Formats: sequence, structure tokens, C-alpha cells
Amino acid sequence: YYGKLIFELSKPGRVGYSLPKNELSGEYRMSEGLPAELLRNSDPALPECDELTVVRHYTNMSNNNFGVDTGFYPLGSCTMKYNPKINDEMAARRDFASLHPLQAVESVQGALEVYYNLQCSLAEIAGMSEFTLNPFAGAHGELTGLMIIRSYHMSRGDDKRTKIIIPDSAHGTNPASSAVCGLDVVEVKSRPDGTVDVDALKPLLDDTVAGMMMTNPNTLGLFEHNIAEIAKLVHACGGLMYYDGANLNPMLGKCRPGDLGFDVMHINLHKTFSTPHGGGGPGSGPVGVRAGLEKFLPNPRVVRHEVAADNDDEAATPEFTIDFGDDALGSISGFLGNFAVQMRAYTYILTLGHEHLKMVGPLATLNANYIKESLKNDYELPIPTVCKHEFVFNGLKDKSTGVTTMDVAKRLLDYGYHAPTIYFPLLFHEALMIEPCENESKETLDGFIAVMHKIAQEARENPDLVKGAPHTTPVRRLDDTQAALHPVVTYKELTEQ
Amino acid sequence: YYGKLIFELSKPGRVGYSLPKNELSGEYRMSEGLPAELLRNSDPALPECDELTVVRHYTNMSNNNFGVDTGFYPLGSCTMKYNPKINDEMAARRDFASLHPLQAVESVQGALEVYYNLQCSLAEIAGMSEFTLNPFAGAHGELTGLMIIRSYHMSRGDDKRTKIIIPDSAHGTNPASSAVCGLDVVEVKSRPDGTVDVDALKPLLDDTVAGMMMTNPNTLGLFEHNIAEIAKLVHACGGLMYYDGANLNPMLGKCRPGDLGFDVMHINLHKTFSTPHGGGGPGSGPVGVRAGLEKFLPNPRVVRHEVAADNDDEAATPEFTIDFGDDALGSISGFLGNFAVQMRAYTYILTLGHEHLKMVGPLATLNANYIKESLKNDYELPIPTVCKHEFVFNGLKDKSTGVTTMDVAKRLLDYGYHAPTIYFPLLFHEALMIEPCENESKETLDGFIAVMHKIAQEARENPDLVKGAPHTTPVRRLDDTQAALHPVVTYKELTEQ
Amino acid sequence: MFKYFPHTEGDIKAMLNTCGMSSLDDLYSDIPQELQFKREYALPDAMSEIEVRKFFDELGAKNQPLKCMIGAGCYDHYSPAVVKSIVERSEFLTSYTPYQAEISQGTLQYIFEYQSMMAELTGMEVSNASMYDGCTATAEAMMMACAASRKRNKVLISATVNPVVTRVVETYAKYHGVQVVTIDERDGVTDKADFEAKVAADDVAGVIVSAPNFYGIVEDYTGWADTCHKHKTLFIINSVASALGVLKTPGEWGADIAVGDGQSLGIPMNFGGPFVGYMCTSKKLIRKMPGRIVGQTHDLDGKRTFVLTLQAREQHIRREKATSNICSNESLMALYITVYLALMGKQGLKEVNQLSYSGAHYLADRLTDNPHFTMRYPGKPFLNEFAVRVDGDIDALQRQLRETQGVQFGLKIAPDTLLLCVTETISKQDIDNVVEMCNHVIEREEIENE
Amino acid sequence: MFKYFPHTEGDIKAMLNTCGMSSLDDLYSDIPQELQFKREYALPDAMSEIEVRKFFDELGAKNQPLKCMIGAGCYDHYSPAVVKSIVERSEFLTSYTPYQAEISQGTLQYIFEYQSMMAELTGMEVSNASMYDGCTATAEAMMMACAASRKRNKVLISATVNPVVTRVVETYAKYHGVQVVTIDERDGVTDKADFEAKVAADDVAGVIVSAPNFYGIVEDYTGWADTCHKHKTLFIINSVASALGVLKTPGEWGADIAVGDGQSLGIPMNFGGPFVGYMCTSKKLIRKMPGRIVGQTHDLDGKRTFVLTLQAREQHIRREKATSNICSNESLMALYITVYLALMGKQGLKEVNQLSYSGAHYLADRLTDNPHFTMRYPGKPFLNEFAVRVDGDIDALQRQLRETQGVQFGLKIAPDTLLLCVTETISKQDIDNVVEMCNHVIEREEIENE
Repeated sequence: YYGKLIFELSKPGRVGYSLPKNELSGEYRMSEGLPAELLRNSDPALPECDELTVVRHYTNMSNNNFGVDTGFYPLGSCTMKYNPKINDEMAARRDFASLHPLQAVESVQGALEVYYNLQCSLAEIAGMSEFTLNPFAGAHGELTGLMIIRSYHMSRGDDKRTKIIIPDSAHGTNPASSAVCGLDVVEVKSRPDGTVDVDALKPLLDDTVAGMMMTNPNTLGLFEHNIAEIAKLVHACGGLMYYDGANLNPMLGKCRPGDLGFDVMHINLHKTFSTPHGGGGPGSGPVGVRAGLEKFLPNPRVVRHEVAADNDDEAATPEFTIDFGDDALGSISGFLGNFAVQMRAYTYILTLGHEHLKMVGPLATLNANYIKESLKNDYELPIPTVCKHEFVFNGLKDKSTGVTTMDVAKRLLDYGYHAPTIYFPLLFHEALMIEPCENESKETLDGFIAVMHKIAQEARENPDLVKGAPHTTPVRRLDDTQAALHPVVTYKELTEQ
Repeated sequence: YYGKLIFELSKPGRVGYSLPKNELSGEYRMSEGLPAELLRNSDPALPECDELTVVRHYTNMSNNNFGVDTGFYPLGSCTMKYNPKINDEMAARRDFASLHPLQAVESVQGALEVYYNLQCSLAEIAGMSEFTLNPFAGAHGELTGLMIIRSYHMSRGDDKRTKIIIPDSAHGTNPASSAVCGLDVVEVKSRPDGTVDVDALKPLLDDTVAGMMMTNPNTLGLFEHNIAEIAKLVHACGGLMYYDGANLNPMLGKCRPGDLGFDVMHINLHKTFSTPHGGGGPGSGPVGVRAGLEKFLPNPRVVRHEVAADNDDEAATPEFTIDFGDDALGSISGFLGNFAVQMRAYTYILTLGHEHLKMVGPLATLNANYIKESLKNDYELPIPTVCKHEFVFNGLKDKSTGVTTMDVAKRLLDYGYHAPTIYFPLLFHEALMIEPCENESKETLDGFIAVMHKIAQEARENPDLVKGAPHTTPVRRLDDTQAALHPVVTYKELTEQ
Repeated sequence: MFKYFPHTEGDIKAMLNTCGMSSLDDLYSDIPQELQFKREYALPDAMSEIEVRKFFDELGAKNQPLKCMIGAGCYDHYSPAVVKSIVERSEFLTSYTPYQAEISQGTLQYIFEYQSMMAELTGMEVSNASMYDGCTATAEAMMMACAASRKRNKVLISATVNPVVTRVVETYAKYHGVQVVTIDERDGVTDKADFEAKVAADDVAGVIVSAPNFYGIVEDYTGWADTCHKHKTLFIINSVASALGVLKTPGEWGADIAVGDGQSLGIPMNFGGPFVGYMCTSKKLIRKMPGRIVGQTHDLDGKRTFVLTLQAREQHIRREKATSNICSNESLMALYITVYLALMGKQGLKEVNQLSYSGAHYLADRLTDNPHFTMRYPGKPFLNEFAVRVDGDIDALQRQLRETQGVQFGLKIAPDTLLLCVTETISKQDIDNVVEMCNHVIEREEIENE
Repeated sequence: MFKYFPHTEGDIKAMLNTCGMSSLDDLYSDIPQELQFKREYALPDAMSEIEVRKFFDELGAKNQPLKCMIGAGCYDHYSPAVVKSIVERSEFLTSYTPYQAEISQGTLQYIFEYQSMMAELTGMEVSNASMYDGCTATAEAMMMACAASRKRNKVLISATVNPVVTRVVETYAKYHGVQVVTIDERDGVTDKADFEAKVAADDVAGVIVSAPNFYGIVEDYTGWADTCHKHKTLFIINSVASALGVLKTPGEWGADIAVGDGQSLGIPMNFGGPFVGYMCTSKKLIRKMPGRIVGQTHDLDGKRTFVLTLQAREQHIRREKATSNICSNESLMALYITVYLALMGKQGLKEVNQLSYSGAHYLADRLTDNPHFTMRYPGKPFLNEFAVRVDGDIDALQRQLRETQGVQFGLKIAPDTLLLCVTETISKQDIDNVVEMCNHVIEREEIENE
């Protein structure tokens, strides 16, 4: 089963829904009550299908997809960790999922307590003072964090600070978020060892610097060991340090951004805190700030009030309110962010507790180093030092076969593995960025290592096999160029072709 | 991914669960409190796996399975209809699924109302007086029904009635249930047109007959048009008529067993009332009786009491109790049957209402006749008359190719269809029994018909292709004989091989 | 049209045309008019999903889920979230009996795993692919014993077996022509002397006992199997499956058949069903065992695969010669158990039992600190269920605990006796609260009685 | 070990050995000691699933799910049971952005279907693969308009746009360097004269209006697009997605960009998120549109397939030249919409709107039978939301309805004004009950005031 679109399964007159009888349609007909010029001229060409057809279509479609539940997914910088089922169960609870965001605050105290507790937990884990959970994704968190930095400077009347310093190894969202936030990006080079070149940084620091964004460990999986000095330098020139939390996972239990001198940061709940990636979203990108910057967090906010007990026997119970009021920054979301994602992340934190949370970083780091050490004879390892959660190979060691990183990635699909991230970071031409999370067993890693060795062998002995991969997937390699040159992005366009 | 067993993914020390800390284990240790001779000598060799390993194992395993949600499943006599998702949603409701069967009756009134209403609905649909929902499956219902018949005779002191008459086309469970119930089976032959031979029946009828079991439409999908006469004859000799509800689906809206002269019957909720088959269960086999036989239904029973309202403004509300007391028949289940299955069936009846329930039979029958008429040129149709929900081909029309019904069935798997029921009923050597339910679209049937034609063509042109099928399934044809000769039925045996 | 019917008017016309018919009524021309159903069903109008949900909201409000301090054949054990999420995979849920093994390896493989796990738990050699529930599985064991003995048609059943099980066994026996004789109870356990006397008649096909028994007591069956076997009688032990993780197994007691209910292994209480019956036996008796069995084999390419096997034993082949009529079983419930045990594993099941044991013994001790509560069978070893005599109004006590703490406080098994159960879902705090309320209720009763 | 960590002691030792290390601490030798975190997190102990469930039971009891007569950007629409069951398929749920198209056709194909459906609904030519929510999608439209205009950095936004949306647009604008100017409101609709005056300055990149607007009023935008285009200004319409099934589409109004929230199409309210933003535009502007886009192409065998396309527009390629930073979107929420619309189809969405329309108008009529309730904008056409002036204590009224009937009776948008909403989940009976209680509360107030 592959290929049909839902529109191609449609037939006029079929229905896949049931609705109550309209007891009022005699008196209140839309077509009579609303002026014709305010109504659609024609119905949308939506599919008309019975329920079973819809169920089969999407069930079968799901089988053309690969998820963490299907197999090993070592996509670098994406932290594809196991998404616990208990998290989904809690997020689906009707007493949380059916709440309207604007219903009376007395009727949502449990939900507000979740929000409040989660932001406190993140603050403890990150070494920050306070978090907003409102941002919808990592990039949205970056943007929010940069707004906070700008707000801070503007609040002091220091309006000339429009420069943001970003290492050349940064995620693409860093410069993009900066641009959206109206900041000018200044790139700082990396040293051959993959970390920020402090000497290259120094000349960039002046009184126009709003701040510096860093990912630590960086996209090469390396801990920026000069971070203390960097933070000192940036602070000395009046800038703030922004921590891109995309790579937070290996830090759990071992290091807190707040302790490294960062002032503002975001966390990707869909990475470090195990919420599902959902084919590209929803994510959640909480933003934390160090003490003194709390007032720059966006609205709405959840505020906790201590309420004295009615009598001495009972403990004081907190009451929560939502502050929608205006402030320096404004709102970056309509309501309180992706609450169902927050429910999952909070469940994850409760499930692990302090005693298991602290093992996440070390075990993720162990897995990454184990793969790195096991494969470095066949794959080119440009930076041989200890890595954190991920590391980067620069393609096969033996480049003579013409087998590229793309070919290796596609061949992995044949063996039932998702490919690593490829051609990022941009520092290496044949980058192959591998991140195995703490949930993966030695057996899984050994299986992957064996296949990677096998592909290296195939590249030597039968390079065309690898270049023609994948062979066993539902479809073969796709023509990206055609798609971009003559974009066909709707069914209507497709039928008109 | 195919083939590993969960035991082969185990490693000592891994866990897939979490449990609360034991606050009492200091004081209460099982190993100290219980005598050693009452404890296991050694731990069971259960797998030790982390959660992700378990999730991936069973997720991938599910992908080696075919269900109604995957594709067309025309398994004759099994009524593989669509299992609506709303049914599952209702069955999983915590306010029903978390009830203990022996908790205070005041705290389960909603559940008892479901039970009571469902039995009443089935009584109306089947034309019976009252149902028990206790039997766990169709065969269990048969057994219960036969017990009712025996109880009825015994209650009148008529102890010599130990004979049960069963047509030769009957489901295998009919004679088996009879044997388990201590009845002697007498087979009555079918006529060439596939229905019961009334002339052959007559000599069998005497004062030792407890009753007669019939499936109507029978396993050839034919309505037993002499049913009125048969019922009259059986009743005249003092026997009761039992209706095997396995083939009830085409009757919906058109005919009620109770109106045909049947006294006792069962219904398979997992067939006619859309509850999932679950890989072979759980089913549910409610048993209904005509007026006068209610007292022979097994215990426990749900009893409805009218309770007057406290004041005139309110309507009277019923109260329900569970009667666990002894009676003539006894109990065939510990509690009230497969309640979660009953929840689904009741949801189905509520969803369809009288207006859609009555269309189930005609549309299922239309689908069956459409396939039959569309394929009869390529496949041998021994009985050419109008069928009901299903019909039987006697293999390919052209028998010269050596391609058997087994081969056709296996080839269908390659094309993404489940095979029909094969080699049943026993009346035809190459039986291929096809039942398409009312949920299947003309497009689905046309696709199946086209593939059946194609297989007939392949049988002519390339018989080895069909004989070697399937070719694209996770595994190829299996060696049944080896399995039966040297049964290996546990992992332990497997490792000791 | 309706959401479950894909037929458009045009489809119906075209299909009827292929069949040479002009109306749907023509499809029923073979049913005599006078036998056709001509009116509408007296049933409610179709409900939309919105209305169905509201309808069950209203009915659901008439139920009260309770904290369970009741067992008696159905146990409120923890089931990991993973179990439900796997069981709901529609490839498992919407499939049927794995007749076409090539596209049913999912079902076949998990049943093989299930059989392996149940054999491990019971200490027996083989298991079938599941039965309806523990009651009917025990009845099937009774019939199997009679069939195996060839001419004997008497079984003994201990008075300490759960009466719910005994009731079903007796019903089956009555119609199957089997005589069921009770072995007396003595201080909460099966009377060994009575057993020995009754089995000595050499006409007994099987002896059914339970471990733990209905009162939660773990009985000692040392020597019983030998006695049975000396008299060519099969020894059948009915157990709560979860308890087998720690208690001496039927296999270790020398049983010939182990049966019981598997609900305690991760299956929701579901107001009594679906549960799942298990049956395990020796390799020697495998061909006498009812129900489906999955075995290992190979496919044409030599790949290890699994398949329904020994089908010659089954009802659809043996027909009137069958000694069991089971056909549909509880396959999906076996999947619950399989995933549950895959997660809990060797260690988890032990911990579950230890938690239940601790809680039950703590409850017994705290409760009997109050002289109005006394153990009905003092000194008898129990796992997580026990009977307690109450000097007071049991109904009022149960009602009070239900209404104030949402607790189902045991099952009243005699006018003065409660059968109580604790599982790992009950915390120490829950127990302390319950005990406090018990003391409070009893105290108030005393004051009122003065 | 712990259930999410498969590492045994032996595994850790062996793996460290491969890495030439002797302890897990060695893996952190690159982090200066003084920067390492040496204490325990001040967080609770790990909770088992049993405890987690109890914990949320307790928190959940502090919430009260209500019958929703409130909209204002989040709507309690019916979502068929099928939607949830499909979205939970773990192949969808646990996958990431479909970078490897060969094993991601499931995601790619449903996004293509989603884009097609949204284009149909909005009457626009193309759609992206989803954005965070309706607020940020509108902010992105503002930035897109500025980028498309090249040098203009002013946008107009109607005062009748949902203030929640406007607030987010203004925040983005402030930092992006865009000037946001409000178009005045007049009798609940956008003041056309003010619009024409302000757009005439020829410095406006985009004009943002909504349909229906915050008060539920369906405004008439005849001629607005022409006026905009005359001044080289993009016309942007923000709509509640569900309403597009029946109302004149942004495409029909001549809009350049259609944005809004898709939550109303089968997505649970989730206390405010995750929702999903949609953005549709013309083919001409496709390369200016932010976010991911899936396009059709072919594989090596010529098979029709789908792939992420036009990636050169995206942030990870453009980096500091990007005009949007969106990366993760709301793909799974787009799947909700896709399955929802596949089921509801052409007819269902119309019926949903008709039901909502009937209910809202019935509520308005019955409520205003009582002279204490008057329409704030009488005579203005509305779909299923409307503003009503209340002569009485709104807070008391809302509290009373919440406590007695479990109804959230609208949103207080001014000291004397309630914004009410009716969807198909509210029955006529619900409305009658609410109106009766309103009359009762107002009557009692009057008596008390006398």
C-alpha cells in the first residue's frame, strides 16, 4: 500500500462523521440569516470518505514512516530519545486536556500548578531563576530569549546594543532568530579543535554588543571549555550570554548553564525532556533567566500566591493566577504555550526524579563516545577528543570510493536505521553527525556499529550498491530538484499538471 | 525486523517497570514471613528488558500482522467488519473500566444499566424475550444455550432427551458444544441446493430429541427457506430450536431468529456487533431465549427495579441489582461476562440506531452477491442462487492447472488482502468462503475482484508463481507438519533443541 | 449515507445491476415474506459521537471507581502505560485468529512468548494460547482430567477454592456428566484426611485445589501429587497468576494441570471481563489439552517462524468427538500479559508481590490492634488476602469507607467476615486512613449501643 | 537500573573500556571541575507510575472541565474518535521532521494533504506545512509582508482583530522594527474610512483584518483587496479555520495571505496548546512564505512521492538573512486537521457551522428576550460568537453558571459585556438551561437590589 492520496479515495455522498440532529435549523438557517456576499461561492473540495477508508488510509500511511518506536534514530542535534507512554497518558487526561485557556481561573488550578511546578523544576535543573513555558519551540524560545536581552538593554536606555555574536558552528536558527529580533549577527570563528576562538572573539566585543549566543556542548558535541572566560569577557563589555539549550541533554546531572555564566537560555522539551517530535512538532521551548531578569519574561505568566489555611490544622494551599497584563516585553503566544507538551515533560521529570535525571547526561555521553571510538577506524574523525552527546564524522575515511555521506545515510535506511544528521555542521564537507540517546542499549549500538562497518566495507567492495541505496524502502531516492524547480504543493495543482 | 523473541532481548539487571518504594519491607519481608517450602525454588526465567526495548519489540511485531485496519479481510463466517474507534474509546472510559465486579452495587449502577440495556436491545433485534451477556464467546454461548435446552427438558422431568440434530454444514463448534454438554449428535444431510433436507430430518425426530441447532443463513450463506417447516417439526416432537448466531449479520433489518421459530440462540458480539476480534479473542456470546424460558438463563443476572421518585417533579429512576443466587442452570462465568466487549457492542447499537442497523444486512448481502456474480466465471460456484452475507466457491473453475484453493489464498496475501476462509465448509473439497462486510466500498470489492481475476490468469499462465506464493510477506509458507510432529511450544524448549 | 456504510446510491445501483437485481429487497427474495421483519426496530434513533459521549458521561456518573481493598478473583494491580499503548495497536486489535501465518507472525509470536512465560510462571512444561477466564479454565481442566482418565467421571474440589470458580465447575460438570465432590475445609485449609479418604476410592479423575486459596491462605500440598498419582488421579492447582511469581509453583507441587485467571498480570478489572484463563500442563498431556497452541517451525527459506499447531485436537476438526468446544479464546488479553511480563520481568513481579504482602500484613496487624477485628484463621500463612472477623456492622463499615474515602473495603463472605486484599496500588497512607476510620466507626457504634 | 536506561553495570564497564576510560566521570574531564554541578538536584524523588497517576489524579481534581460557551480563539468542537486513534500511531508521533524522505512518506504525504485542504479552505493557492499557532502565524505574515515590500516597515491592524493576536503581532513588530498602526473600530467592525486614509500613505506593507472578527461579526471586505493592491500593500486576513467551511474565503476577498489558528478543526483545547497556525498565500509569494513546505516529486523508479521542498527559503540555509526563524512547526497538529477534514469532508464542516450558527442565534434570541441582556452590536451578521451587554453582575452570573451547571458562560471582554460562543457540542437543552438560570440570577439580583 503506497501512494494514494485521501482525495483519490473520495466519492461524492460519502461521510465519515456523525453529528447531532439540528433541532433549530428550521428557525435558524445560515443561508438565510447571513448575506450571500459573506458566504463562500462554492464548497471547498474536501474529500468525502467513509470512516473505514479514512482509518485504513492513515494506518497504512503510518507504516511508511519511521519513528523512535520503530528503531534507532541517531539524528544528531535532535535528541531523538524515547518518548515514554506514561507521558502521553497523562497529557491525554480529560481533566487537563479539555480545559479552555480562558475559563475561570478557579477551575484550572491543577493546570496552573503543573505549569508553575514545571518552570521551577527547569529552573533548578538549568541553574536559572525563573522560566516562561510559553514559547512553542526551540527557535521560538531563542527569539523570546533575544527579546529579553534586548528588553534588558532598552530598559536601561542602552539602545545602541544591536550586535549579537554567534560562533560559526551554531545551529542555523541562532542567526535567523537574531535577524527576526532585529539584531545584527557577528560570526566568531572556531579553532581547529572545534571550540570558539577566544582570541577571535575579543576584538568583536564593544559597547554595541547585545550578547552572545552559544550552544554548549556545541554542534560538534564538544564542551566549550573556555566558557568561563568567554562569559567574563562578554559580561565585561556589557553583553548578556544566551544559552541555546538544544544540546542540554549531556549536561543533565553534570553541569548547569546558569553556573557557567549564562543569563538567558531556552530548553527544548521535545529533546531533553522526552516529549515526542511528532513529525516536526509540536515542540516547546521554555526560556529561563538568571536572577534580576525575571521581569523581562513575557506574558501571560502564572503567579503563585500563598493562601493561609482556614484553620490551623490544614496546611497553607497555594493559589495560582494568570497575569495577562502588559509589560516591557509583551506576549509571544496567545496563552500559556503548548500545555500538553508541558504535561509530558513534567511527567518525565517526576518519573526520573533527581536520582535518575542525573544519569541522563553521563549515559548519553557514554553512548556517543562508545560509537565514536568503535567507528573511528572506518570513518574520518576530525576532532578526536572526548565528545558529549554527539560527535561528527567527516564521511568515510577512505574517500577514494566516491561514496558520500549521503550514500552512507541512504544505505543505513536499508538496514532499518534512521540516518544521522548529514551535511551539518557546515565546518566539514561530509559531516555525519551522530547522537545516540541514553535510552539506547549496548546491543542497539553494537548493531548500528556493525552495520556502519559493513557499509564501509560495501563502499570498498561494491560502491554502486551504496550509491544506489536505499533499495528496500517504500520509495527510492527522490528528485529534490524537480520538486523545487516546479513546486507542486497541493492536490489541485497535482491534478492540473 | 523479524524474528527475535523477547527472551532474546533480555539481559540480567534490566528493568521495564517502576514501583513505589516499599515503606514496610523492613517489618514485613515475604521471605521471612512465609515458610520457605511455600515459596518458589527459583525465579521464573522471565525476560529482563528496558521499556524502549519492549516498546520497539511489540511495535515492530505488530507490523508483521494484518488486521481489518490494514486491509480487506474477507474471512468467511468470521464477519470481519470495521471496529469503530468510538467503541474503543467508550470501553476504555475509566469510570467503567476501573470497576471491580464485586464492589458495592450502589457504586456500579451505570455499568449495570449498560448491561441491562444491551440485553434488551439484543432481544429486540433478535426477536427474543431476554438475553444473558455472560458467555465469553460464541462457542461458550452455544454451550450455555444447550444447557438451557437441557435444563428446560430436565425441569419437566423429561430426562431421555439427549439427542441434538445438527446439519452436516454446521460450524464445528456445534457438535463440539453438544458433546461438552453431554448431548448425542445426530447429523442431518444437506440437499444439493445446500439447505437442510427436510425429508432426511423427519425420521430423526422422536421423543429423545432435545433440539436442533441451525445456522441461518447457513455456512454456505444460504437462507434455510424451509425453516418454518423445520421448526414446526422439531417443536412437534418436543424439541427446541437453537439458532447459531454466527451468521446473524445479513439478517439485520430483514429477519429475526425469534420470528423464525427459534427458542434459544447466541449472538457473537465480535461479529455482528463490531467488537474487535483481537487476534482470536476476547469475544462475547450473549444467549437469548424466547418467552417462557427466561428462568433457565444462567446467573449472575442483572435485575431492574423501578423506584418511585422522591417527589412528583422527578421521573422514576430504575435501580439495578446483581442476582448471584443459584438456579436450575448455575453459572457459566464468574461475573457478568466480557463487560468491555459489551460496552463496545452497546456503543455500536447506539451509534447505528434503528435506522442504520436495518441497513447492515442488506448492504452486507449486496457486497457478497456482487463479488459472487463478478467472479463466477473464473471460480467454480457450486450453488448459484442468491446468497446472504457470504458464499462458497469450490476453487478455481479450471482445475487443470493444479492450482489449489490454498495457493489462491496464499497468492492473495502478496496482493495485500487477507485470504478468505479455506477448506470450510467441508461439503466442497476446495472450498473458498468469502464474506465481505457492509463496511467495504465498491472500490475495495472491485480491487479484490480484479486481483482474483488476475490470480486466475496467473494460474493459467504461470501456475508455479501461484503455487510458490506468498512471495512478499515477512515469512514464506510454513512447515505445519514439523510443528505438529515435534511440538516446540515454549522458549525453553526452543533453547533446549 | 452513514459513516460506516461507503455505499452511494450510484454504487448500490451498479452493484445490483451486476447481480441482475433492481432493489435491495430482491436480495431477500429467498426469505418467505411472512418470515421477514417488516417493522422498525424499537430502538433509539442513531446517536452522533457527541451524543454517545454525553450518554456515557451520564451513565458513568452513576459509577464510582473505588480504591480496591477487595480481591476475590479480580485484582487491582498496576499496569504500565506501555501495555495499553501496545495492545491498542490496531494490527493486533483488529486481526483474527492467525489462520494465515505468513501475515500473522505478530500474533503468533506473542502467543509463543505468552506460552513460554506462563510455563515459566506455573513451572509446567507447556501452556495453551489462553482460555476465557480462570473459572472456565478450571472447568476445562476438570473435563480434561475425565477425558484423560478415559472412564472416570468424578472430580474432587476443595472447599477452599474460590466459590465463583466452584460454581462454574459444577455447572459444567452437571451437563458434562461429571460428579463433583467437595473436599472438606478445616481451619481455612483443605482437609488432607478427607482428601486422602476420597481419592483412595480409585474412581477420581482429578483433584482441584487452589494456591493461594479463597481465604488468601497459602496451603501446603506436600505429598498430594504423589497421593493423586498413586490413585491415577490428576492433580489440578488453580492459582492467581500474579502470586506464581513468588509462591511454590504447581509444577513444584507436582501438579498435572495448572489453571487460573491471568487478570492479575496487567489486565484492567473491566467490571469483571475480559479476563483470561491460563492452562498449563505436562508435555505428556499436551495432546489432551484444550484450546489453541502455537508452535515453532520454519518457513520455506528455513527462517524460524511460528504457527498454530496440534490443531487435530481442536473442536473444528474433532467436532462431536471433541472434549472441549473452545474456539475464540482471549488472545488480546494474552498480549496484555505478555507485554506486562516483558516489562515487569523476573524482578518486578517479585516486587509486586512483596509490596502486596507488606501492605496486607500491615493492614492485618493494624486492624487487629482493635479487638473488634480478629483474624479468622490466625497463624495461617497468606500472601495479600486474608479473612477477618468483625465484631460490628460490616455493611455500615463498608458504606462509611466507600462514602468518605472512596475505598471498597473488602468482600463480605459471611455475616461476620470480611475478605480483604491489598495490592501495590494501596499505599501505607491509604491503610492508615482506613484503619483510623475503622476504629472510628466501631467506636461510634459502641457509643450508640451503650 | 532504571526503566529508561538499558545500561547494566557490565555494559557500562565494557563501553568505558572501549573508550579507554574507567569511570563515567572521565567522560566529563573536559569540563573544568569548578564548573561541574556537584550536588543533587533539589527535586522530588523518582515517582513510580502508580504514584505519577495518583499525583495527577490529585492535581486533576483541582481542575473543572466545563461546558464551553466561550470561544475567543479556542473552540470546543467535536473531534471524531478516529482522529485521536490515528494521531497516536507511534510511527507518526515519535518521528521527526521528514529529512529522510524514503522512510518518511507517511508524514510527507499527510502534510501534502494538509496543505491541499488548507488551500481549499482558505481559497488560496498554496499553504505551508503549519506554524505554531494563529497568533505567531499572523506575526509571521506581518514580517512576510514587510520582507515582500522590501523597504516598508509599517503594517495596519484592525481594532477588531482578537486582542490576543494583536498583542503577539505587536511584540514581534517591536523587536523586528515594524510599526504597527491600529485601524479604528466602528460599531464592532473595522472603520473603512480609517483604513482607506491610512493605507493611502503608500508606506504600508500589509493590512491585517479578521473574518469573523473578535466579536464574532462577519465583516464585509468588498473592495479592500483592490484598495490595498492599489497601494502595493498586502492584504492579510486572519480567520478561525472552521468558519472557512462556509464563510467567504480570504481567497475570494482577494487576500494575499490567509492566516489563523487551526485548533477549531478537531484539535483538543489542551488548556491553550498545542494548537496550529496555518498560512496560505498565492503561488507568486510562495518563495516569501516562511515555514516548511512539502512538494510532489518522483523517485528513481518514477513513482509519485513527496518531499520537503523550497528549503532554500528556510532559516537553516539562510541563517542571518532569514526573515523567519521557524524550524519545528506543529506537524502532528496538522495531522489532527488532516484526519478531521478527511472525515468531516465537504458536508460535515458545513453542518458543524450550521449547528453552531443555529445554537448561537437561538441563544442570542432567547437571552435578549430578557431586557437585561442586549446585543452589543445589533443587526451585525455573526456566525457563532457574539457580544452581549449585561445589565447585572457578570461575575456572579458566570460563577453561578459554572457552579450549578458546569458551564463556562462566555468571556468578559468589558465590565458590561460578555463574548459568548456556541458550537455543535452545546445542545438546545443546554441553551435552555443556561437562559433559565440567567433569568433566575438577574431576577434574584433585582429583588436583592430593591
